[in-house]
Amino acid sequence: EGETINVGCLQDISGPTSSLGNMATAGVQWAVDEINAAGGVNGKMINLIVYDTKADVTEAINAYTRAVTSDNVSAIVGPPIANIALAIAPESENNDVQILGFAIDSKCQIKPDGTPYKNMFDFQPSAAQQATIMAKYALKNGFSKFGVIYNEGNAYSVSLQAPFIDTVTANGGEVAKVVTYTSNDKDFKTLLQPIVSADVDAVFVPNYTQELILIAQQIRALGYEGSLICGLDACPPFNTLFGEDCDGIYFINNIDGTEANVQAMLAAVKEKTGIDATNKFFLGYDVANILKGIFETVGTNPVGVRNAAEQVTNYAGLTGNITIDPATHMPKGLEMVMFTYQGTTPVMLERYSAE
Amino acid sequence: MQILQYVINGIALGSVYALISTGFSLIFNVLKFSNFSHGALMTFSAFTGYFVAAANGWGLVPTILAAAATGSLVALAGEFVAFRRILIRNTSPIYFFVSSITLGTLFEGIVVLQVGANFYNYPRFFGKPLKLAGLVISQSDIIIFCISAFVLVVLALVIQKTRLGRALRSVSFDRDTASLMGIDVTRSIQFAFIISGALAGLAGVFLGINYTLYPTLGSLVVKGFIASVIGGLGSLPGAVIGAMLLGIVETTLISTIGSGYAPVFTFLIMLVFLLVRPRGIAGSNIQEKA
Amino acid sequence: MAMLEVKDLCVSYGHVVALKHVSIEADEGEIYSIIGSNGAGKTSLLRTISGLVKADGGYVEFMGDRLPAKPHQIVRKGIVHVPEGRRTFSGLSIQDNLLVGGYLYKDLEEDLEAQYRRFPILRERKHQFAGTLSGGEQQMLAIARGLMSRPRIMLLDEPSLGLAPLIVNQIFDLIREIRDSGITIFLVEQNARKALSICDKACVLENGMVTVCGNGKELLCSDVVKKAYLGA
Amino acid sequence: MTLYTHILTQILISVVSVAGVFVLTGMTGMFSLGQAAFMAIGAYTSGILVTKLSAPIYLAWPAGVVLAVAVGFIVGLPTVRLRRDYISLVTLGFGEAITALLNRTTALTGGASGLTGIPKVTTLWSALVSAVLVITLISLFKNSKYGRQCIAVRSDELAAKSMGINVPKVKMIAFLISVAVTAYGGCLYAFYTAYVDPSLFGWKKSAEWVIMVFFGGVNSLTGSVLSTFVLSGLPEVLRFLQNYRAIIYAVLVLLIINFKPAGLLGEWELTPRNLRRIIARGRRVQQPKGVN
Amino acid sequence: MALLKVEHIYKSFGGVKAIQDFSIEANRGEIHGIIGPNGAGKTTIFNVISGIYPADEGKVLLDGKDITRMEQHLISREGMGRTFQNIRLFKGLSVLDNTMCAFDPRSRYGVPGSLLPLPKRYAEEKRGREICMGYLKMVGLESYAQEKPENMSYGYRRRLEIARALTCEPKVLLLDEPAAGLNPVEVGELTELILRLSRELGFAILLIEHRLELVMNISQIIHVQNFGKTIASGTPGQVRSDPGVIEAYLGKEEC
Ligand SMILES: Nc1ncnc2c1ncn2[C@@H]1O[C@H](COP(=O)(O)OP(=O)(O)OP(=O)(O)O)[C@@H](O)[C@H]1O
Ligand SMILES: Nc1ncnc2c1ncn2[C@@H]1O[C@H](COP(=O)(O)OP(=O)(O)OP(=O)(O)O)[C@@H](O)[C@H]1O
Ligand SMILES: [Mg+2]
Ligand SMILES: [Mg+2]
Repeated sequence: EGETINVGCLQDISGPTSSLGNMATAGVQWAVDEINAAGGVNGKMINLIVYDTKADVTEAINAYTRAVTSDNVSAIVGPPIANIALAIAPESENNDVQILGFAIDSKCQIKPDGTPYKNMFDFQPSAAQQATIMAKYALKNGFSKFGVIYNEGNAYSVSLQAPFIDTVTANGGEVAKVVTYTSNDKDFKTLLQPIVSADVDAVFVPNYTQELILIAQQIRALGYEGSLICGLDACPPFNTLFGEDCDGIYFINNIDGTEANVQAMLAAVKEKTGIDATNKFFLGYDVANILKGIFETVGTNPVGVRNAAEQVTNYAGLTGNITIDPATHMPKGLEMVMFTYQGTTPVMLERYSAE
Repeated sequence: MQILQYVINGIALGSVYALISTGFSLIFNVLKFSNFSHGALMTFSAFTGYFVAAANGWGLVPTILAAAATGSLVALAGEFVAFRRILIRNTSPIYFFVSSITLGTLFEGIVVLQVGANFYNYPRFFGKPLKLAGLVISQSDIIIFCISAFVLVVLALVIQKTRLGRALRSVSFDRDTASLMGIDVTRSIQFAFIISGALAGLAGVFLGINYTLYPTLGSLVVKGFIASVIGGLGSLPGAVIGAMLLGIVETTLISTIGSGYAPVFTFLIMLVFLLVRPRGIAGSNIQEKA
Repeated sequence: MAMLEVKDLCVSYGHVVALKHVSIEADEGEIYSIIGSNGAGKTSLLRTISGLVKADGGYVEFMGDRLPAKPHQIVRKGIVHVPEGRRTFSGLSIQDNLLVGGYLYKDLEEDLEAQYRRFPILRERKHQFAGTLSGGEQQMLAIARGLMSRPRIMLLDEPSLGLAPLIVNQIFDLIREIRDSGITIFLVEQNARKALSICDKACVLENGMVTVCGNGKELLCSDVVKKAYLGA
Repeated sequence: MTLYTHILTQILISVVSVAGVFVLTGMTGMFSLGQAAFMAIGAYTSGILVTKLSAPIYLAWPAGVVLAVAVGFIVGLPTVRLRRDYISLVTLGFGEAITALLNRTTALTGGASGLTGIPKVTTLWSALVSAVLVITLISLFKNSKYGRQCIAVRSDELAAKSMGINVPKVKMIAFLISVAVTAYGGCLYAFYTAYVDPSLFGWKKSAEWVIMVFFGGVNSLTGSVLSTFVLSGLPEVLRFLQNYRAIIYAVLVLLIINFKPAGLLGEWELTPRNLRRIIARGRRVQQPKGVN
Repeated sequence: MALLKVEHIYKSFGGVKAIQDFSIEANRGEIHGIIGPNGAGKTTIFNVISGIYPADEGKVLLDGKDITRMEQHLISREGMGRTFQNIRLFKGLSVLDNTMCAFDPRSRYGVPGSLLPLPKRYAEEKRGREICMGYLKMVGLESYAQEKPENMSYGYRRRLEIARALTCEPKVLLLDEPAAGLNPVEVGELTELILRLSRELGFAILLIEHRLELVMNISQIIHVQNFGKTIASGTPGQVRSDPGVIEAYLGKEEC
């Protein structure tokens, strides 16, 4: 009834994963500013309310409850972190407010019984898809013997390793050594030693940036000269943080920095805010714009929003062509971009889809 | 060879733990409480070292000096806001527990406020690791080992042999009576905090070099706690021995059963240890006299 | 002018009043004895002089000057307090206890030697932790530790507490000896007869107030004192 | 459900756990940094029994509590015989170990992704009833002979032994009661949020509870309850302050330590009788001022 | 059968031989004094008897039962009460609760009773309070029942220690320098008190004391310790005139 539409943005603004959350929030904000500047959604302005989950499950549930019960948001642009999404998922069953996020662990969207949580959506390729992309790419490019090191205390890391290993073994590759660590570990040398000794072609490292840096540094210190295959977390600014040449490090990204409209956006953001936008920015931007489209067609009725979200097809976003699968609430066949580094400069290799 | 490498890794890890646990033990020794703000203090000073020196392209030594100086100053300030009045009042240990944890939260909060939750990476201070007969030893590990050995020896000498050290020890038993001996109790305690703060700064920088800098870096202090339990609470040599032992045990566990169960086994070892030798390795056991 | 002058001192702990307008003065080189029953405030008086307790009112003057506030500053003036109940540093060796006693000075060889001569048992045990000494040994250590800081005034709170009769006699001899070496002594003692017989001046503290004052011999003969404190 | 019932329910669940910590820290003077790990045992055991084995709740919850107590007994065995400082460090190691175990046993616990699919059973009312019940039990305990013995042990173990007090037993009883209560809090929690993951139960959480106990007054159960309300509610009230929240919280606690050292209520209990006394006298009961 | 029978106990700490071959037999209603120079090992005897230290050798029998290797709290429950030379009261508990603590091990309700409002528990608490008030009255502290011991003066704290030891309902009471810090008048009162206790409660008392006016007046037998060894034992009169005792302990001067 009001003049504005409340939209929640539930992100880790503080806490260890805040760089992701802040970047996503900046993207959403950018989109909302654009939308409002262009006259809003059917004349109504979007009022973005940012909630800090502090990377803490309890905080997240509190923030979520506040958003849906007291601030009456029409939809939430959701958390980028699997654990947070997992915590909110059961809670979200009690109402109809949609959570449009980018948690790639399929458990965030799909209940143990195989049906989707009615309000949980993911707008980037699932963990299985991403892992498959990386595995297939690696195999195609001549790697055959792999080591894997992942953080068993981190849902994101865990969700990527299994599909990677499955894909590799199913397609004739060999996983010579798998080691796990916990979030408390900081010294990986002892863990990495067996991988280095196993003389692998490449090591799969599906970890957060900070751990990635430590692992990369320490594995190099141990004399390993092969490749590292990383997920989204080796995207820039990894190269600037790493402090050394990043040759031999492969990663995937949602965006392709060589594309014209992506470049234009990067430049505009840099000019206006001084931020070097990363993939999370673009994810946030795309989701906010998808939401705008939904509001424009079905209004803010939550059930309508859900149905419309399930129907998103071929939305041409900066992160690719998004088509949501109503059975999983995750995108179908979304492409990702494979990268590597030369020195510290990212080099795009090719676009790639899991199918 | 492999085993030797693990021992080397263990000692390297142990040296870092030793730097943490000596600073922690010093305060425990003097004031008989576990200073849970020690970790956050490490973070705070490591970040200051980073921004004051390292980020300006200055080398290792200025970074360490900046961090140690910050550590001392902040520890001093912490003593004033969190511990001074409790010490004067001579109250129960719970106050120290609460005070120190809260102080830690405060330090961490300030760090987050200033730098956000991002992590930072010190510039490379050291060259490539040394390779010796198939063994790999990183230069930072060697330096850390030397520094913690040096610090311990100096500290032990000061505490055991000097007038100041004796004053500190007497303060640790009975502050009122120590003041009746002409000892400025507040000064002595400040001195302990200054030293412990400097150690925190030093540990912080080396942790940062090894493990990157981030606001919760200080939670590694837990390892220091465990080390000092193994070594004997409050005993400085014990803190170092315990740290080395913990380092070696951890690397051994990691290389045999993997990292996942390592904390479980570390805990079990600690438990057994306490059953068999409750006072720790170097802890003295004065039988209480009625 | 009196060496130490306590003027109108009032002390309380929360709602417990320990001293009410206490005034006494002692001259250089004399033994000033304070007697009184349990809870009279004797310890509180000494603790106030040495700065461990803050007075609510009144003040203490030493050689005409107000005393500083903190105990460690007061010690520097030459006032040392041997506290009730020994309070030795239990985890320090005897030697370290003595050295801490002489914290203000650098050159302690001679002082140490003097104390060891006075209490040979301490020399025998010099590396033993003070906490494991017997009660009496600890008492000797406490007195010796007090002497290490080369005092001009000594506040002794029940120095004979828990000492064997033979040693008690020695302690009183020692107190006299210390006095003869020019040190002023404030002596709180339950052994009132002994205390009064060696002191120059004395007062009786009752419920935080000074009731009787005089020289030792007078008090020893006073009927009131006899009845209440000497058990005659 | 409104925001307020949500927050209130959460606070009441915290009250249960803090009441458990009160027995240990407030009365016996031991700090456990692994208390949250016992909460985890309660939460996970009951959660797994219900989700994986479809056990009824009236069996699953007691099972969670019993298992926590059994584990507590093993942890307590060496610690109750040691100096008090050790318990905080031992339980700290224990907490780490539990977190590691939960992460490791993915098949059972869901590992890092947490345990999902727990039915949402706890309501405001069941939380309220639980809190009241637990507080009643503990205040009875506090005023019983064990309550006294706990304080005696806190003050002087050797003298306590010489008076016939079985010191390790008293410590163990206090420890196990606190473990049981906290584990029960864990059941309430798991069946309220319907999701638990290992990161929820770190030592910071245990430390927070100790702070709450202190904040209310070391020896005051009602004080602990009161401060749980204040300190759990505070972050919500201060939500608009974003990053300053942690700092304000810390400063507040430090102020209390410095200027109201006995905590909110000190040793005073907020009982009807005491309240009536105040009203009758028309003034606050005075705390004796701290000495020297 | 003697109530307390200590047979040839030995105890040393490193090189310090604190007790060498100490034996004693004490019967109901008897008061035994133990005197000796400082560091002679008197307190150590108490510590061994009450189980704080294990004896190196020898045996302690209480009412015919061997308690040598028993745990401290069990020894206390067997009927051994003691006070401490350096007062050790429970901070944080009122005077009454201090004594209640000594009653608690005998109070007949358990963990369920302490968690639930059972009538048994209230009856027991009431019984305990009455018993404790009785003992407090005996030492003259009944009006201080709600005080905090840390706010009391030295002498009162000593009395409270005695009351607390009495609450253990001991068969044998060990008093370690109860008169330290009392003035002569108060020592007189204490003398009365101990005699009365011994008469009314009929336990055996072992008394360490340096205040001869107390120990000489009330002990039937006095044991003199020196360097861990018993150098004399007998009636006060005998001990007093023993040249060895005079040399080692009493000194020439009369007290
Ligand atoms: N720390 C304290 N807190 C509260 N009250 C105290 C404190 N110390 C002493 N008091 C009270 O102050 C009064 C005087 O005590 P003080 O110790 O000075 O007596 P005293 O004369 O030394 O007695 P005693 O001969 O028994 O040692 C007593 O009523 C005592 O209860
Ligand atoms: N735990 C211990 N460790 C080492 N030595 C000890 C210990 N306990 C007692 N001693 C030594 O044993 C000797 C006897 O001590 P004890 O306390 O029994 O003496 P005491 O006869 O009670 O003397 P006092 O009359 O002075 O109290 C002392 O020399 C003391 O130093
Ligand atoms: Mg006194
Ligand atoms: Mg003795």
